[in-house]
Amino acid sequence: MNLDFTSEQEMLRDAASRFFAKECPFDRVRDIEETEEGYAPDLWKKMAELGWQGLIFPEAYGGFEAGFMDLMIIFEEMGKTLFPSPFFSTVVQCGLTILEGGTEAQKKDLLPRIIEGDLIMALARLEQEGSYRAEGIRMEARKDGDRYVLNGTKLFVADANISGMLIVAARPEGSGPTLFLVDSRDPGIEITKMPTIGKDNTCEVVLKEVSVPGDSIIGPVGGGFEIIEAVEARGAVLMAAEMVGASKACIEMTAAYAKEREQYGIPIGGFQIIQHYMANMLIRYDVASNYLYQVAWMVDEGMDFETEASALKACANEAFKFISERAVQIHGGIGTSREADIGLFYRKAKSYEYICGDTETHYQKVMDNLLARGIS
Amino acid sequence: MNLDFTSEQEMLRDAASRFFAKECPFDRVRDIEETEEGYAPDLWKKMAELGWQGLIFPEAYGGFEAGFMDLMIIFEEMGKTLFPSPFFSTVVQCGLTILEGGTEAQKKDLLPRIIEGDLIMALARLEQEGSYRAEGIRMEARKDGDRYVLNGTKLFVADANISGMLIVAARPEGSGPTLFLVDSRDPGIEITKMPTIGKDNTCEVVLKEVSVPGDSIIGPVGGGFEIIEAVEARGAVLMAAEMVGASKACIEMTAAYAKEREQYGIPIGGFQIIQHYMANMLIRYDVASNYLYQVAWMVDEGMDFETEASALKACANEAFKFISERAVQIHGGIGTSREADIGLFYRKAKSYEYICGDTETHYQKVMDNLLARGIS
Amino acid sequence: MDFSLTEEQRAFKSELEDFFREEMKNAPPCYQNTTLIEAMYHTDEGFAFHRYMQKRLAEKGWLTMAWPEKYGGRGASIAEQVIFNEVHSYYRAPGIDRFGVAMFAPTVMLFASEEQKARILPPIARGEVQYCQGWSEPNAGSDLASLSTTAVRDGDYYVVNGQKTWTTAGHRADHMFLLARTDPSKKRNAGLSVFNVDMGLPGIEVRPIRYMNGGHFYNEVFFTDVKIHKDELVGPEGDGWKLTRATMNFERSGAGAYAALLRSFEELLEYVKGTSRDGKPLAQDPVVRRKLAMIYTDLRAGWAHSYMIAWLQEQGKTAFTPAAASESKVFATELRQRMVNFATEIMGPYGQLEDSPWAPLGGSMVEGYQTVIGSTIYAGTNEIQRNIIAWAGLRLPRIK
Amino acid sequence: MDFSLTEEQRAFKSELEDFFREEMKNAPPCYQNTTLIEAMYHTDEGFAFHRYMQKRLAEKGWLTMAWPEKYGGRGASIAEQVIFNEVHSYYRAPGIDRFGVAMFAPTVMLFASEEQKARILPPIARGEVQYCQGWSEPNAGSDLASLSTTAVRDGDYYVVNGQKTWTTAGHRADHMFLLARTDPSKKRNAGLSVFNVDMGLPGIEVRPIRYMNGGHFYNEVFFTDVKIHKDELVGPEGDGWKLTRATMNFERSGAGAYAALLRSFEELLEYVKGTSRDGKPLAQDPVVRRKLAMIYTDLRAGWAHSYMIAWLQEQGKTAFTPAAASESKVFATELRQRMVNFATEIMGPYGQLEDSPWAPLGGSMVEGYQTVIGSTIYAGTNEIQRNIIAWAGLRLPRIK
Repeated sequence: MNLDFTSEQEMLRDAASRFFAKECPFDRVRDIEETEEGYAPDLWKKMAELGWQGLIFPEAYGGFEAGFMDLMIIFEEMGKTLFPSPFFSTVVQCGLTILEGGTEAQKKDLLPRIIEGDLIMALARLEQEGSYRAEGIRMEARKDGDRYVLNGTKLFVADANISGMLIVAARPEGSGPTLFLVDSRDPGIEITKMPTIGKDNTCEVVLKEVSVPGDSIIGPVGGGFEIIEAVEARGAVLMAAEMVGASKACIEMTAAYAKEREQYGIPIGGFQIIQHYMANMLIRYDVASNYLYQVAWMVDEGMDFETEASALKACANEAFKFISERAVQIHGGIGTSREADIGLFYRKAKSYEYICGDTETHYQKVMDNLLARGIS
Repeated sequence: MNLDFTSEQEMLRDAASRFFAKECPFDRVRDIEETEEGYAPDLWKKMAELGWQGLIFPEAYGGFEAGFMDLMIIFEEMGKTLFPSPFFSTVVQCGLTILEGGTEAQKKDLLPRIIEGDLIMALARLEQEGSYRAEGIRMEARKDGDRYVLNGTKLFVADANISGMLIVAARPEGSGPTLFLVDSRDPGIEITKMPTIGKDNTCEVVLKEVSVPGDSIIGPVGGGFEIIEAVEARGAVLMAAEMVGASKACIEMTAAYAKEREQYGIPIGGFQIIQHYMANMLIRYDVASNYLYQVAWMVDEGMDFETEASALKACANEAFKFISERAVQIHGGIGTSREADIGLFYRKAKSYEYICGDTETHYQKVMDNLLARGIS
Repeated sequence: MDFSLTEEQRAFKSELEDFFREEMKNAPPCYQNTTLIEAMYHTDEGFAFHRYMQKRLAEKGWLTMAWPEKYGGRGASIAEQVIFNEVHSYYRAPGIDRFGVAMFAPTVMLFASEEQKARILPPIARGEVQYCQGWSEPNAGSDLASLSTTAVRDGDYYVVNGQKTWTTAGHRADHMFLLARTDPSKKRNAGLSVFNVDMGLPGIEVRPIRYMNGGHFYNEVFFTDVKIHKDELVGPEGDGWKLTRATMNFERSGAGAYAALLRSFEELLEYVKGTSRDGKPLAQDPVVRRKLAMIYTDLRAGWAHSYMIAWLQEQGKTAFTPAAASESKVFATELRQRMVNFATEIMGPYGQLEDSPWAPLGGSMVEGYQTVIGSTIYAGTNEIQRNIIAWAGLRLPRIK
Repeated sequence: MDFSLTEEQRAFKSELEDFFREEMKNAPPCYQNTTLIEAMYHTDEGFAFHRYMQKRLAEKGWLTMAWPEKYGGRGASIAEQVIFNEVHSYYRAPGIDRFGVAMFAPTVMLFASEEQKARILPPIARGEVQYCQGWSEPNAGSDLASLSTTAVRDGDYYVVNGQKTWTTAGHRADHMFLLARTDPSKKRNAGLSVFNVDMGLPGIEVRPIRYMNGGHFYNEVFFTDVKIHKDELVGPEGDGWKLTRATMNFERSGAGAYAALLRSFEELLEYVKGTSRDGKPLAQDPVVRRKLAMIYTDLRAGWAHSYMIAWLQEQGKTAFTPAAASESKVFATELRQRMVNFATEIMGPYGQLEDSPWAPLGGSMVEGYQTVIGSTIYAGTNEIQRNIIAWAGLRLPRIK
């Protein structure tokens, strides 16, 4: 057992921490929230120069073959400043999908562009019902010679509005969900931002007679959902990392505020009720963060981590909501204003909850797995 | 609107309060818990002399035709001292069932004996699955000429061990649940106490070839569950009353303790966290108690109160568990001992939860009703 | 014990229901999708409708119905006020400037000169003015007595310098009732005075504070050498703290909050009946059902409790009400918090959507997720309320 | 970062598992149905099995494995201790008298004379004695320093008068380590001393305190003119408070608590798989499933946290551990509380049944409902723990 990070990992964390804090302080986060593109192209490029988009990918495609734990560290640090970027959609939701299921040609074409920061991608999988299950994917892919024609509406597609390529889950006649690579600029595609509490790039994507060649399929026909699930299990861990990082920031900011803000002649952090609120916050953070590290380790070890990924995402969802809510409450009035950094966290907690599966979905998954496979 | 109790009701409450406090202090409650019969025959008789068993019944059978609110007051006061008696099983579960569905002959035979304190009765309805629903009643009643023969096991039958008569729910061939009057001393009946956290008279009742005449049926053949439901709706309100009364006692005892017990040189009630614990307890009590009064008023008004009865039982279940648990926590070590009065409440909270339907059963009932009938 | 309304009360309720149902058909959409405070003060359109309703309520005699007859009110009973507040809240109607009608007017009636009464009260009663409250400061939140805005006498004027914050409707208000320190040598709650301030005076600057969802109803108000005529001093100089305690027999049961919650709950119930996921209506999902049943239960229980507060208040048993009103505030705000949490969970990914064609219930639940946390903070944080409950309701010792 | 065990550690774990699985086959049923503390001390049969296991563990060298080699231990690493505690807890095994092995022995090693060490430690190491702790008094619970039992020097003896309470295993113990006031002129934590007391001395009376479920593990211990020889004074007179702070490098991660929770969770999972209600296995009821998933999640998360505590402790980074150990105590005890609540709810009316043929899981969940509230109180109430977390973990100010 060795629960220290390696010195390389500490350096990576340190670099990421300094980068996000310097390049994207909370004022900038708020500014980016107000823009149509919802991210900072200059910082996206700088991150690519630092090699972070390529961290997890094989050297063969221009990546660095770093461990999952390294990627986790980036996400934790992004969480601390709520850095807005298409990192999750592009690198995780799409990049890992291509790595997992793509042909060699697809990998060679797309991964280097992702790694260089030249290509943003978005995964279009949810539909009108908002179900995270395979049954929720109903869009049909009509066979048309060697090609497929897609029609229908995808919802809650992160970063579609700034993407160059989409991965769209649809069903060829008689088949299960299948993944299609689609050019975002296809004239049959209309992309509209959906306004969310997270003020992020959540989009509606309407496809009308969008025709794609047969070789745009990623993985086997009808095998798309298995790929989605495999990638989303890792995605859930990384979203948890982002929430864990954000939770830590909430606690630090709130503890600092509670020591400084005085009412009735003492710092409010001296009141027992505030102390107990903060003790509860710290407990929830500490258990969630150490669980995160353990599950990330399981991923790197190649262990079966699916049950744990679901439990972890549920744990982080609830911890971040709890912690950010208490944080605003302790900040009092000032915490509710648009100017307050802490309010950013409270809003993001609600939107992160839905990415890669909400709490209820994951609780039911945990039980499906425990009953089917037993306790690991 | 007039939310005062009448002066007659105040007198009744006062009489009940003094009776239970004087006749059955907590030491006696603990002593009774250790006895096989689990109640105090002398007090049962005294209560009958005070007329309380007859409060709700028509004068024609020797009762006083008082309102439901009056009966509620008795239950609230019983709750404050956790008075152990077969009042609920005999008067409510069985007495009201007879009143609701019995023949004139049955009423004339049984109600006066209940009112006089000469007959204790028990309702045998739950079976092996522990389901509160009609489907949970599977015991068969075999037709044998004019008679019915009962075989099977009933569980969680309150006060069967001290009863003279039972009401047993069973299914004649091809019919729904039907209620049978059965003599508890029938040689085919074996009654065993089941040890519970409430240390009460919860019993297993095994029936072997118990033959009863056709006129022992209460209400229509196959119509037993409707009677059970109608009576249990009122029963749920009265159990809520008992829990509300008990919750009040918890708060009073705990507030007194918190003012008296000193640690670190001040009464523990001076610590902000104890103050907030107790504020939460008081809030839960106050909302539950006023809800109780409103629902009891609905019963007396003849309004449709079924949804509210379920919501109220769920509310009181959870409030009493919450309040009694916090009460023990505030008492600290002393609260966990068998000698401590407050621990009695903590144990009873868990056992009262199951009487007339547990919280989950009632939540689902609330929704069944809201969806079927709308919001009243 | 009798919870029923008299025939007269039922008729009054039914009149109110007809009135608000009709009037609210003309309300701008913000009254459906956003919290009332934001609907009233954020957009010009929303504010205009509030002003319109103010006049309509004044015409009907409902604006000041709780005022004594002497001042043009009709001394409505607590029960009548509860009925009005319930229907008004259920329909999410504006038209009440509570700063003028319910907070400043009682102070004026009790402490102001006859001249001031004649000048200040009629425009409020006619629904012609909007007030705002000048109490909180950056360093005086829960601990109001530590405020530091000064009003220094100079001839016929007081010269005011300082800053107020969390000033609801400050950008819409014609007047502010200001609490300022007239005697800087005194500490805490001594040496404070109350002024009726024209918001148009030179030296007053109002800056918006955006709420986290972007809504504009709070403001900072800066005073730089603002000259306020001595005739605007209300009550004796230095008695301001006493004046902040002035209240009238307004109902404080919180019943209106439950009526508003019921409206939201009804909408949520319709939503789960009409929405399917994974081939099944949400109304059949046991986890969803459990969440709704919990809300319904607490809603009914809290509401019953609020009636008891109203009843005791009507009986003049006010000794009980300080703790009970705090209980009602805590329970109702935290119940709404549970409701918006459950609602946004039940909606799945739709739970994050703000007002837009995709948003269930016009995005009102996710709006509620943001605004509800204000409600557990403002008007006495729920922490302070719990202290009060422990002290006043349970007589637990107050240790300094 | 690496959570895996070395090959040696895996072998150790597997040896322990084989050992406890075998040995626990002979355990009386109380070890299945009641909490460990009750199983060990309530019945003669249970206590006899504890004594038997004490000797077995001593034989194996596991009883004192965390002791320094100098005193016959083997200075086991934190990791080894964690492994032992997990397996020991998972199998609900007795055999550890923590009062002797883990609490008094370190005090003796650090502060006692050579003569005392030679006399006191070997019987503990051989598993031949049972100790109890003489600290708490009726008016000294959370606030231990306010204790009032006196030990007055009289020639070669100290004469002890007073009362101790919550004395776990007092009725089973051969010895007590007693904290008493040797200098009554001093207040609070000054003037206290520690004694090694033979429980058979005249003037000592042990009276049972029954736990709310009837279990007997706590006691009151009364001292009436009890003469304790001065050789039994451990450490300098008046330094007793310092001695109560003596600890060794025992693991304090709480990992064992999670192993015990896992065992209960596994049993609960089997129960819901094997039990039907309304024609459906409980394992298919979404509300039941949700409750179990919540428990599983917290169990895994808390357990991971406990490993981090162990790791930091192993690294000697003890600055972190005071708050973290408090966190682990709070989280694990309150998680068990949630679990027994959920379990008894899931069982429907069966949730109220104590050990009997009808009781699911031998009534262990309803037993847990009663005993768990002790765990949130004893060994530092969870309120005190939260204060410590705020002070030590977050450096929030400690206001007197």
